[in-house]
Amino acid sequence: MKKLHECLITLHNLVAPHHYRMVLQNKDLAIHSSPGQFVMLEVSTGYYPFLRRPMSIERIFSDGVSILYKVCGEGTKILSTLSVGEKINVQGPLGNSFPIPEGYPHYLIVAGGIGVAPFPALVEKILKVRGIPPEIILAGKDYNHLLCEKDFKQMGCKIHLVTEDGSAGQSGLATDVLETINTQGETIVYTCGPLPMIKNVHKICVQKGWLCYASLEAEMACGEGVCLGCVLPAKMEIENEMMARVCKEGPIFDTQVILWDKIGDR
Amino acid sequence: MKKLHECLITLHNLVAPHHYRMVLQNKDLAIHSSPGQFVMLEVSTGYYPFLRRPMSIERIFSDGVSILYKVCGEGTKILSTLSVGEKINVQGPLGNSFPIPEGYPHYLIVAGGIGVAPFPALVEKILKVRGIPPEIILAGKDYNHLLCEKDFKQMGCKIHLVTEDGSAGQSGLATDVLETINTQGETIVYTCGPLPMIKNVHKICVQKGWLCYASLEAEMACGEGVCLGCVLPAKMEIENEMMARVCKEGPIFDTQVILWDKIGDR
Amino acid sequence: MDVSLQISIGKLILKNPVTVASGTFGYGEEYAEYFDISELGAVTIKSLTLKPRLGNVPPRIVETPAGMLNAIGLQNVGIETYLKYKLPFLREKKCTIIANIYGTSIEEYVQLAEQLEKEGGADAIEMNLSCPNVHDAKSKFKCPLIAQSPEWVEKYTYAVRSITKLPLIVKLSPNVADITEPALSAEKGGADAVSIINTLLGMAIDVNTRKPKLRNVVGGLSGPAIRPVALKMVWDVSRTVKIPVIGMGGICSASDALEFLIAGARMIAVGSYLFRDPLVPMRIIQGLRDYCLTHNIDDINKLVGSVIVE
Amino acid sequence: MDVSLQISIGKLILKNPVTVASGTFGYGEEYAEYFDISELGAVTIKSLTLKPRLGNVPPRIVETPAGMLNAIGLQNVGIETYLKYKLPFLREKKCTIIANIYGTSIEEYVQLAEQLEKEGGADAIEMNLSCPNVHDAKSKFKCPLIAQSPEWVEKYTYAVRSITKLPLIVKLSPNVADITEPALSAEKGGADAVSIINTLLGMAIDVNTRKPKLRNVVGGLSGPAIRPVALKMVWDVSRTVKIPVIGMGGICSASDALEFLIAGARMIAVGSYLFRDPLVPMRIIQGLRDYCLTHNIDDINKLVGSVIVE
Ligand SMILES: Cc1cc2nc3c(=O)[nH]c(=O)nc-3n(C[C@H](O)[C@H](O)[C@H](O)COP(=O)(O)OP(=O)(O)OC[C@H]3O[C@@H](n4cnc5c(N)ncnc54)[C@H](O)[C@@H]3O)c2cc1C
Ligand SMILES: Cc1cc2nc3c(=O)[nH]c(=O)nc-3n(C[C@H](O)[C@H](O)[C@H](O)COP(=O)(O)OP(=O)(O)OC[C@H]3O[C@@H](n4cnc5c(N)ncnc54)[C@H](O)[C@@H]3O)c2cc1C
Ligand SMILES: Cc1cc2nc3c(=O)[nH]c(=O)nc-3n(C[C@H](O)[C@H](O)[C@H](O)COP(=O)(O)O)c2cc1C
Ligand SMILES: Cc1cc2nc3c(=O)[nH]c(=O)nc-3n(C[C@H](O)[C@H](O)[C@H](O)COP(=O)(O)O)c2cc1C
Ligand code: FES
Ligand code: FES
Repeated sequence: MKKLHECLITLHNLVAPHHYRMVLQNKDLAIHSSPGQFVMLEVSTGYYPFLRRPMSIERIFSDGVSILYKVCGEGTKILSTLSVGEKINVQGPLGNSFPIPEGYPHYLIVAGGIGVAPFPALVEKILKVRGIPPEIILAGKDYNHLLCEKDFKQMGCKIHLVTEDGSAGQSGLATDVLETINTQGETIVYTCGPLPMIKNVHKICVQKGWLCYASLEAEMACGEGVCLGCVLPAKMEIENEMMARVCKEGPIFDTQVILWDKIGDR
Repeated sequence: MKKLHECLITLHNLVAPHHYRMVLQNKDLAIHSSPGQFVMLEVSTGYYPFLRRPMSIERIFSDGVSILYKVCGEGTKILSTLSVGEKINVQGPLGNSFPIPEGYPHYLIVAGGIGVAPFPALVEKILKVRGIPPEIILAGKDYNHLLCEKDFKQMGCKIHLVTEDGSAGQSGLATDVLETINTQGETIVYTCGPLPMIKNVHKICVQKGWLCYASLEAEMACGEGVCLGCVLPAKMEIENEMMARVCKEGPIFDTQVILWDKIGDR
Repeated sequence: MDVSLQISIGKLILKNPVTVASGTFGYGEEYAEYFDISELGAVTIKSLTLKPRLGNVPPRIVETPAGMLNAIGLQNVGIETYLKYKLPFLREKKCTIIANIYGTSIEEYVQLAEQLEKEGGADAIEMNLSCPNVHDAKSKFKCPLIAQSPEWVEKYTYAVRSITKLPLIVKLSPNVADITEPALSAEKGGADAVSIINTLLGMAIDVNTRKPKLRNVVGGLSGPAIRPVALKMVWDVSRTVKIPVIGMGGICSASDALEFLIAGARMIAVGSYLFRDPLVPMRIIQGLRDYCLTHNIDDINKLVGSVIVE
Repeated sequence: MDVSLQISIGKLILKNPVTVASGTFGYGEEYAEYFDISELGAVTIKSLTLKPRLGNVPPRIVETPAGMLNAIGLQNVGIETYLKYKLPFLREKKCTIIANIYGTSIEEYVQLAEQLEKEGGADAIEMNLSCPNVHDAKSKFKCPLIAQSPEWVEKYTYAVRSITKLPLIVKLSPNVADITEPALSAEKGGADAVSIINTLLGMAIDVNTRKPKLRNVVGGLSGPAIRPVALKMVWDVSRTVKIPVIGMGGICSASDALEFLIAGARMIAVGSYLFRDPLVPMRIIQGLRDYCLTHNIDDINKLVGSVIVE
């Protein structure tokens, strides 16, 4: 499987202030991608920025994938200046993907801000393989930070909107809503967003006895498991503390394997 | 006088293989520019390339200037990807300009390849202040490397075309033609192009007793005379060898002040 | 014309002068998905220690202008796991293996080298005497590296030299006033080659939190930013010692690799730039061949140290 | 809130902690066309020598990834011309002047400092003990710099300290294993501050001609590429000496400047990035003020060395 692709940019839209959606056309990439995986984008041909930028795969089409990203620094700023018709070098798909085990009547997604990015693909996959539309908690700072609502609606999901300033949906945090949800039968939670949110989602899931998978982030250099830059302390095998590579053992982790106490508040 | 300008790119054309003309709109810059001066272009907003790129001013309009450049490395490659409507940070005008002393019935220009760049502005100026169209030797590797011929024709110049491969005009070097030219009365030669050509033009001028002004190049960091990176050995005051800054004492030099023996064949 | 890219390090003959820098290629498995890694002159593996190491607390990586800082802290599987689970893959692929080792004492280096030789775990050994990331930057900020002491370099090299017949490479640090001194010591100690350079010590601070961007505070700078420094050291060392120099530090292209060979490196390694382009070693091998053809060079060894200084 | 950016170096009080690096600002005339140079905390002038110097044979400059190499070789007008033709301009502009000096012996440094003090040519003196470009790289490639010998640093500093009351700054080289040693020597010798860092030794080769890109073969690397290295050295030195540290090396923005102050620099200098943006010192002064306002800091000195190491 080839993992380096010259992709044609076939769509590039501003979807909210500072947020863009980009469609990367490449059949090979599309065919091998699964929900939860990510790509590493070469945002410049020179040495600035030096490293590629990791981005979750948002949706998987027959001939390409889309990404959803927020401009926050130099790399994403350059990315945002690229035009439809230009090409970009994409490495991927990388990392593992969301497990969708059988026998769970309830799939619950908790997305904070740009953390929504990997979920459209996941919802499509769950619908396809399990036929159950997941329930979604879509949280953000304000109305502008709630992305993909329409897509999820079209897919038939029940959506809880939450904003910190109350400008849309309920006022508060994603976890406020999560705590109030009571499901019947086995439940799986998928989450992605700011680390403090993920930690709290994990805690609530532990209390409720729910399985929780999180898409985690870390500074990455290689995206392929060789540099050992992106690790998090985890306990994946019995009695064995390890440094798990977010790019290889992750980015999707059962939140119970992460040693949260050792991560601190980065 | 302000020397840092955000310029609007109002024209950007491929004029020959790997050669482009770019018009930089900015009134302030235009008003203060003289033929022979140059600008330093910020070709990237990041650190790669790190330094600005020097380019001669090709023509001076009422609200801007044009440059004519050849893509040869990373910086000019990036430059060539900019589009009309984009902005670019331009420092200038920098350096001295071509002297056009009175009392010379003959102005002769010897341009090699992209070395033609500073001459359209010079011809316009000579026509304006002296009313005499200069005679021009336009030399290049082949037909594709002869630039601005039409412009010079429109300005009423007598033109000698010379190509190394004979694909246009006379076959040979600019200096072959220069040697055959006999003028009556005082003559000034202006030249720009590859260093070996300039050296030979200088030699011929010495033989013929002609005054010769060359536009010289050197690796530049600051373009403003502070780094002392762009120097050439020269003897500008009596009995005093000095390192003349191409960006400040130049780029236009009376070729007799340059210590050619000490320059070597870089 | 036939171009020979073959070079040798000690008695080891390599089909071309291109390897990868320790710590940027794991144990070869991952990038084997990108190209046939047996095409490399050699695979240099991540530093091995006697026991597995967890490495430093993250964040371990910061991007910098034209480079990066890392403070991995020698996370590795340890020699046992390497021999059992990583080596078979490399052998199956028919790779020439340079095993990079790190110890906290002479004895550990000796033990690592002995075990590697006994169990066929390496075709050459590279002693990492220059890792900047294994000391606690807070308590002992002088981070003394073995490679900063010519005397120690000789002792360490000699000790390992005495117990192994494997070609022995000593990897030195740029964090010195004059790198020719430890290089000479390595030669005297019996090294077959020196690797020039490991990373430069560096640091970055998040001005909003006022915390260092690396949890370990200090890290090692690599990438094209350091290339001019590495090249100068390669030039210095190759004029000083008689053993081959393996050059590394910011190599991103065949042209960069050629600069190092012309400056005097017999072999080169690609490090951080692999993270941008895993195929770069292949591009370099091809580029070296093309250059030799264009410049009428039938043997790459003729290029080594051919810099023309007026 | 009122923000004070005032700092002091020895008994010299400066209105803000921003200066320019020697050799990147000439004697102030050129960039005075771009901004009011009296707004700088101080103007640091190009190294002065007793006699005028022509400097090295060109090419003297090569661009490198996120940086540049220079081998100017201390071309300068000499102290006489400086005092006669350059100083009046700086005085008229009411600039605070840091005069950087370079000598080939202790006596020359002493003579330069004496004359500067006598003729009012400086408000502070910076001794450049670390210029990498004045030795012939071909003949003596070890290029011994005074700043590489703690003993010499102390001697040189002490000699100049003995004859001048002007605030005395010693500029050190990053081409050492441990920069805290020469820094301590400078302090012992009586320096009022140390400048950290001069350029790193580096090199580049044109692979087509196989000639070094600099005629002098070796040059000094500056620019953002070296920022992490400079920052680490500033952090080391500022925890070691009690005198102020002037930090420089790749500073391009207020955020970069803040990194140095937080790491422990009392003052910072902008060098190579001036070539990209001559207005950057003004942007930095404004940016420091803005940061202090946002972070509720009334005195920039409170920021100095405030890095939080866990
Ligand atoms: C597996 C994975 C998936 C991601 N998916 C998305 C996505 O779908 N949409 C999206 O907007 N962002 C996503 N991110 C975060 C995104 O990679 C960063 O926002 C981006 O790299 C910032 O680059 P920059 O140059 O704009 O910012 P800068 O701050 O200039 O970046 C400087 C350095 O820090 C790194 N960095 C900065 N922020 C992060 C971060 N949050 N995580 C990891 N590294 C970071 C950069 O890669 C770079 O090396 C993902 C990160 C990871 C690890
Ligand atoms: C005063 C002056 C006027 C010039 N006018 C023109 C012009 O009108 N049209 C034009 O096409 N070119 C002109 N040049 C040359 C032009 O500046 C270089 O071709 C250009 O900088 C190359 O940049 P690059 O990044 O594409 O090449 P690279 O080779 O990648 O550049 C690497 C470095 O070398 C420097 N450099 C490379 N070639 C030259 C050169 N010939 N002279 C000086 N520095 C060089 C670059 O500035 C850069 O620092 C002029 C140069 C000077 C000094
Ligand atoms: C992420 C990373 C990990 C590294 N780990 C090691 C290591 O384990 N042992 C070692 O000797 N060098 C290690 N190095 C140093 C490299 O082998 C190499 O010397 C250095 O990075 C310079 O080359 P480059 O600029 O091409 O990366 C590491 C470098 C990086 C970037
Ligand atoms: C072109 C150039 C000339 C320099 N000349 C001198 C000099 O004369 N004296 C000196 O002490 N440092 C000199 N330096 C070093 C700078 O003052 C500074 O220490 C170094 O460049 C690091 O800062 P920067 O990365 O911001 O440029 C020079 C640097 C450059 C780039
Ligand atoms: S990013 Fe290199 S190991 Fe994960
Ligand atoms: S380019 Fe700096 S002095 Fe001319």
